[in-house]
Amino acid sequence: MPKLMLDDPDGTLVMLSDSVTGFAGRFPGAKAMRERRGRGGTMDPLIWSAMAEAGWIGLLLPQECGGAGLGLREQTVLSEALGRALIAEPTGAASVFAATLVGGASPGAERSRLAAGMTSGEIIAVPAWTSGAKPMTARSVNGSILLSGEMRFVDAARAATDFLVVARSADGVILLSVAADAPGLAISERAGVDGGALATISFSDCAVPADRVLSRANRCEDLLRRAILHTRLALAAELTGVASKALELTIAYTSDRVQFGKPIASFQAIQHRLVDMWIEADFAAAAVVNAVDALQAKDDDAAELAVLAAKARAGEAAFSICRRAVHLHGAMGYTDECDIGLYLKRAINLNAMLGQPEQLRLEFVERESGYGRGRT
Amino acid sequence: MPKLMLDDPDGTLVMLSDSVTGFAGRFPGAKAMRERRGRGGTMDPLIWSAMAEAGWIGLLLPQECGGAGLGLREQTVLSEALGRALIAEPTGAASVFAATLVGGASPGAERSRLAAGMTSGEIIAVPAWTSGAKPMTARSVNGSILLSGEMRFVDAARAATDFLVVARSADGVILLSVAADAPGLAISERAGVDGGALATISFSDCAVPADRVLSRANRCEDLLRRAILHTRLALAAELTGVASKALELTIAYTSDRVQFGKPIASFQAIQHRLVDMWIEADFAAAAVVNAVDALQAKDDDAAELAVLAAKARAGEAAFSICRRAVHLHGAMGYTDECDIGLYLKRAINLNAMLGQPEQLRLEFVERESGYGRGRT
Amino acid sequence: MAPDWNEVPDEEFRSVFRTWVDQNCPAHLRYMRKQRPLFNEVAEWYHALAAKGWLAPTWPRQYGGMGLSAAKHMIYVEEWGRLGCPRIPDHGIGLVGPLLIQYGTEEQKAHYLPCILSGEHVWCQGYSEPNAGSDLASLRTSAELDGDVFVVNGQKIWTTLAHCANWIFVLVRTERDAKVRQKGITVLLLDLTSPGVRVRPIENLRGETDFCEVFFDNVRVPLKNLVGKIHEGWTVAKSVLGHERIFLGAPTRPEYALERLRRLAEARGAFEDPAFLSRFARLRLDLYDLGSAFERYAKVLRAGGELGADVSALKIFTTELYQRITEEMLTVAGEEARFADDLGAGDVDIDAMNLFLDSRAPAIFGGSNEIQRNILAKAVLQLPG
Amino acid sequence: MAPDWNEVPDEEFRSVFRTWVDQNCPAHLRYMRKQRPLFNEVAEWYHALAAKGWLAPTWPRQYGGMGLSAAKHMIYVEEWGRLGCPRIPDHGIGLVGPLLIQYGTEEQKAHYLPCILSGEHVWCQGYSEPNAGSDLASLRTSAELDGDVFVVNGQKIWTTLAHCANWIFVLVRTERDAKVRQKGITVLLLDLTSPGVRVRPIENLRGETDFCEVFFDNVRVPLKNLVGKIHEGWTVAKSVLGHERIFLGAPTRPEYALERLRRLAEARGAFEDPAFLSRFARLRLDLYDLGSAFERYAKVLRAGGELGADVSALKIFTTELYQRITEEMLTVAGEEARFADDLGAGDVDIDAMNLFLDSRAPAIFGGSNEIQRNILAKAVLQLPG
Repeated sequence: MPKLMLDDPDGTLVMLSDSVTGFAGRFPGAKAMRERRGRGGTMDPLIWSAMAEAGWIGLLLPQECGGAGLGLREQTVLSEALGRALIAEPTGAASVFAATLVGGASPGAERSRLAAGMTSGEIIAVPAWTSGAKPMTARSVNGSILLSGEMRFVDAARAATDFLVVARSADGVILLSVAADAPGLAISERAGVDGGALATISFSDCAVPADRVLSRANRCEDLLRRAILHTRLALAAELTGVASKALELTIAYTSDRVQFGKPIASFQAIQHRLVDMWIEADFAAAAVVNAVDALQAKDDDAAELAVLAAKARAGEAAFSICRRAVHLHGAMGYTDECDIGLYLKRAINLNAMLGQPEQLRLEFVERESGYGRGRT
Repeated sequence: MPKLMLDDPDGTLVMLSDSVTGFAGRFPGAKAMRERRGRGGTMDPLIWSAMAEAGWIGLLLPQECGGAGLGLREQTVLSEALGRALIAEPTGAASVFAATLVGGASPGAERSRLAAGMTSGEIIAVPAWTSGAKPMTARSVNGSILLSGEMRFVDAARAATDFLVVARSADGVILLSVAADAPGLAISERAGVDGGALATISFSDCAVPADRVLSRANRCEDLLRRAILHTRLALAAELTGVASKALELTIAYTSDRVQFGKPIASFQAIQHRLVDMWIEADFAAAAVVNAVDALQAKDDDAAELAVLAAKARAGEAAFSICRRAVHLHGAMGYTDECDIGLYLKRAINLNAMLGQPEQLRLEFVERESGYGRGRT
Repeated sequence: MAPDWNEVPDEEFRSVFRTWVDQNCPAHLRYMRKQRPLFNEVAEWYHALAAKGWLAPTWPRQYGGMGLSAAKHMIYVEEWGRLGCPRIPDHGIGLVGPLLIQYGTEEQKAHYLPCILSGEHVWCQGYSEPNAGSDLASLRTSAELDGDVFVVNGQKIWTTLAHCANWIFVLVRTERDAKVRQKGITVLLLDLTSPGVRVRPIENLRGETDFCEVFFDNVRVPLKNLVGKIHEGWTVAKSVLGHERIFLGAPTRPEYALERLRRLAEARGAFEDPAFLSRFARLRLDLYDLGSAFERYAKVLRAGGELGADVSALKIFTTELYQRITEEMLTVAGEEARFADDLGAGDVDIDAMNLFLDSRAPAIFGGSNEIQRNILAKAVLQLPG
Repeated sequence: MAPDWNEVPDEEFRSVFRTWVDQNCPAHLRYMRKQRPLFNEVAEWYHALAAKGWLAPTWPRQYGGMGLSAAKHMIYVEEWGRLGCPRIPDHGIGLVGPLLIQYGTEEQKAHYLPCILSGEHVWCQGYSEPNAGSDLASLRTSAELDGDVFVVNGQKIWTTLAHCANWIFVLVRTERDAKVRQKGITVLLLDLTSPGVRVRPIENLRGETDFCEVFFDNVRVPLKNLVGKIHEGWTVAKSVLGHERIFLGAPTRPEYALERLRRLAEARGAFEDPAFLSRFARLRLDLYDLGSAFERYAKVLRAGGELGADVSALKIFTTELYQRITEEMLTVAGEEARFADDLGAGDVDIDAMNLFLDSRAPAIFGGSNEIQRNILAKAVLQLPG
């Protein structure tokens, strides 16, 4: 089956991937997804702290602030394995995105507090950076910062201990952390397709101590850009895992399921469809590896393109493979009891996060050749 | 196989369709296409006059000017049959388009001359109405009309005796006929994909007697609109014929061709592809019938929509069925000796004439709901 | 007896029917989100139709039906859909009724038909089994004759709305070693309140329970509940579907979904994007042409003809179009495609995810699209082997 | 003997190779419209390569080749493509050479290899027959041993460039009733100037003649022209393709076609249309990702590994992408898609129709994409049946 073919001279990557398999034995992904849905979308704190214990949260935090000092290769392999195992925790937002923001923040007490808490699992820091109807503004009053505005698409808001908030201040864009129980902060949640919940957070003169600022002005935008880059890569890897595993389950099911005296996977029309699904998954894996290579080659422009391509390819592959996987599971596939539907729902969520394929492709050609530039 | 399901109470339509089959026995379509290509694209006058003799040219001319008094139902059945038989003559341009223009022209000597000549086959009247680089203008000088400008995509220009030219004059748009050997008229041809030729015609102070004017001002634009409507319908029918016959040939070939001890049409992946091709051809036929019905219901808006849909559907179906047909003929399909490639080339030509599917679909939704209106 | 509607001109019938339905179908039941409401949820509409004598469009008039021709029935279904009336649990009306009318004894007809019209009996259909999906003839639920009682053992699955039914019309195997697998199958009418019956609802991808598993553990069914002849139920089971097959391919679902897509796209300003417009135009034309194709088959019925196997083309096209439209809704939704619940679009809510998930089903049920393609390959294209 | 290029760092080799090729490949042969030029049309480039010792990249150095590793060979092919060099009739270099080097006698090697390098022998490959396309083992061209001479009768088809070749490397059946169809097949080297040989060129959809039929009527072939063992040619025939299989899936053709599409679209202002841009972006990303996938297989070769059956994925993807790109060209062409000849686009001519028609071929030849999918289903996905 399609695999991420990354160089792994000392076997670290295989170990990492195997550790996820072991973890999934204790915390089966599909079961956890159904239970989370039953709780109205709230994360299971036990699972997250076990993930922290395994060293998976904040993997990208630099060693200097207590991180594992591991890089994007490791995160990619981890995310792919989590996708395969359907461990549908908010790894993209609360680990990859958050760690990139915190890791790139100005050194200081707040950064250290967050980094230490994230790796230990005591702090769940969730980025809130997509503006809603009311744009986020920050103004300084009496040494505090008053936040007002609205942020959308915030993952795991109920479990968060801190939000990493991007706001516009008189001095430009700032990044700061806000305690989840800060007064003037209201969370309103809606059900996510994969059983999680997505919140809109309203800030209304929410007061934050000034020492909570993590980064200021121009650095902020660059930090955000990098966080998006890393998260898109991680999502692409996770989607690749979802796609490969959905395909595997489908091959197993159709090889097992007998109709008209033969396994349905022995019918040529089904075989060719499975082959097409496999090619898509294979290409997704290759695109992810290409993105990892490009990021390591330190050519920013090339890396941006490669990540856009990987997220677009993996998202499209996962969504389309999972759709066909559900269909090939026949009536079983249409039931909630069968895990394959959960893969589809997970794929939809991750695919729609940080840009659907069409949007990413347009961004790619604009960035590469300027086509479409200046359109609204 | 997909058929046009039109009411045929007195059997006229079947007779018409059968007469084409008989004709194709005397003038096999594929042979004629290859010969025409060998002649650099020039029509075979024998074939055209035999078609006129059969009563097929100018079918849409009203009885009052010597036409058969037959209608769009008959033209549709005829065009479908010509498509099936690959009788790749310029029926759309030199019969349907021309007859609608001439039939709708102001009664008079010139209209009668053209109508009589078209039905007898002595006159080949070819519309020239798509402006090239230089727009067509007409000005009156000494009782003559002087034409200047350039017209593109003119079918069968070498064989034409008269061109039906649309030009802008001081009094608005006029339609007039121009003798093909008029001084000041130059024909430059390029090879067409299906072995025909397409001309650009340059007029440079080309003098035409004033009595050659067929229609003036507002009536002209309406006439042109109707000619396009009728021709699109006829092309849709012809494309449906091309598609159905290409599918039939492919079913025959794959049922006959043995690989790995079985006819390749017995492999399920091939079967399902043939079924998808059949569905497309079936839908094309239904769309054409719907357009005929709509035109007969005399609701102009509904008829325009139905014809747009029919040409888009039939063009897409023919192009895509013929592509797959070539592929399913294997290496044979890639040779010029095998007729299937001629169907593909014919489909490309007819599909690209008077609007490709994408353009027609956009026109449909704009006309139906106003979407996209005002875009360039 | 009811009037002979077939004597009434089409447009008059359409108008009479539409007016009455529009006045009598309760507003809160129109355009329901649920594709398959339970009996209780739509009971008032069911009883209203029954009282008017319009519950059973295709049954002969002497049994309390409307006796509609195929052409008139098309109008009935079209207006029903146009007015957004809910689907009612219709296995009694659509399957068991016609079955008994064709194969039932006089006693069976006299007993069961009125109970269907009154809503006393709510029927479900026990065909599929865990290992007999598209391959129906391989079913294993058995019935052994013990005196004048069949003893039924086994399991059915994908039994639509069994959890709100009290009777099941069930295919059982009465001969284990029949040489032809289609032989030795029998049709029984089985009271779901009998001892030994257990019904387990199955939740679907949308979180609803359209269908169930039904288990039979030594369930005793009187011999008089046999329909047709013993061992020859295959013919009975297969014969039930007549011209109704055309409705599997009706454009209803994609039509509804495209309208929702249009509303969503308008609210999101997507029509300003020519790339979306181009994709929308393709879907719109697919729907339009599906209408033309549907009309071609409807014409055959109106002319009194029979439908051939080619009608499968409609089923394939309509179900796959439905899927493509709902997939486009998720694209238009952008990041909002991450939500499970409905999306606001001006003054309406668009159930994009609900429709997307619902669109997975029709391509599977009623004979998967692969089976339909197999049928077309053999029966229409007459391909070898 | 030639230098051992494998000792040279990749980038240095790339640079040396590129510089020399750029200086020595005649300008009028670059970016030829013809995919398969005849020997005469490219003879000067063939001889220049031979003189430099760079004609046979993969042959061992002792036979006059460059002895390139798979990794170095990839560079050779990449630069060749990047500089727009024409394809040369390469059956001698790519097939017959490696075959003789592996299975030939010393005498055969000494005689034939130099004749390939000098261009004296131009080879073609006689595999396919009218009833043995993808199903090669069912071939029927026969050879009967008459003393020390084989007498060959039968017919080959799709023999690329046979009309400009003077030798053919041919698969024949030497045992008629072999139980396993792959048995009883033999490989012969056959002089096309022998009496009884007739070559008939076949015109293709583009009006060119890439391939021919070759007829054998009692053609006498000396026993010494046998390659490997008699009756065991199947192994020989199958073994020839090594890592070169990766080039069937190289992005070269779609890359070229996309560049042409870009030029055409720019000249026509199509990039102003977001609907086109959306379709273009998909094609661009498909090509980009094909590059990533190609690299994944190239890495295996560079690391000294062997390619598995999974490399078929590249062949499928690249050939179908090539088709989709050229179809888009016809859409952009609008009404100009009716022309057979090239389309003006600023200062260049775009051969849209030529490319569209050419793109029909690769999905058929070299094992049709259906066969490739069958292979993947069995060998990679290990599906049953």
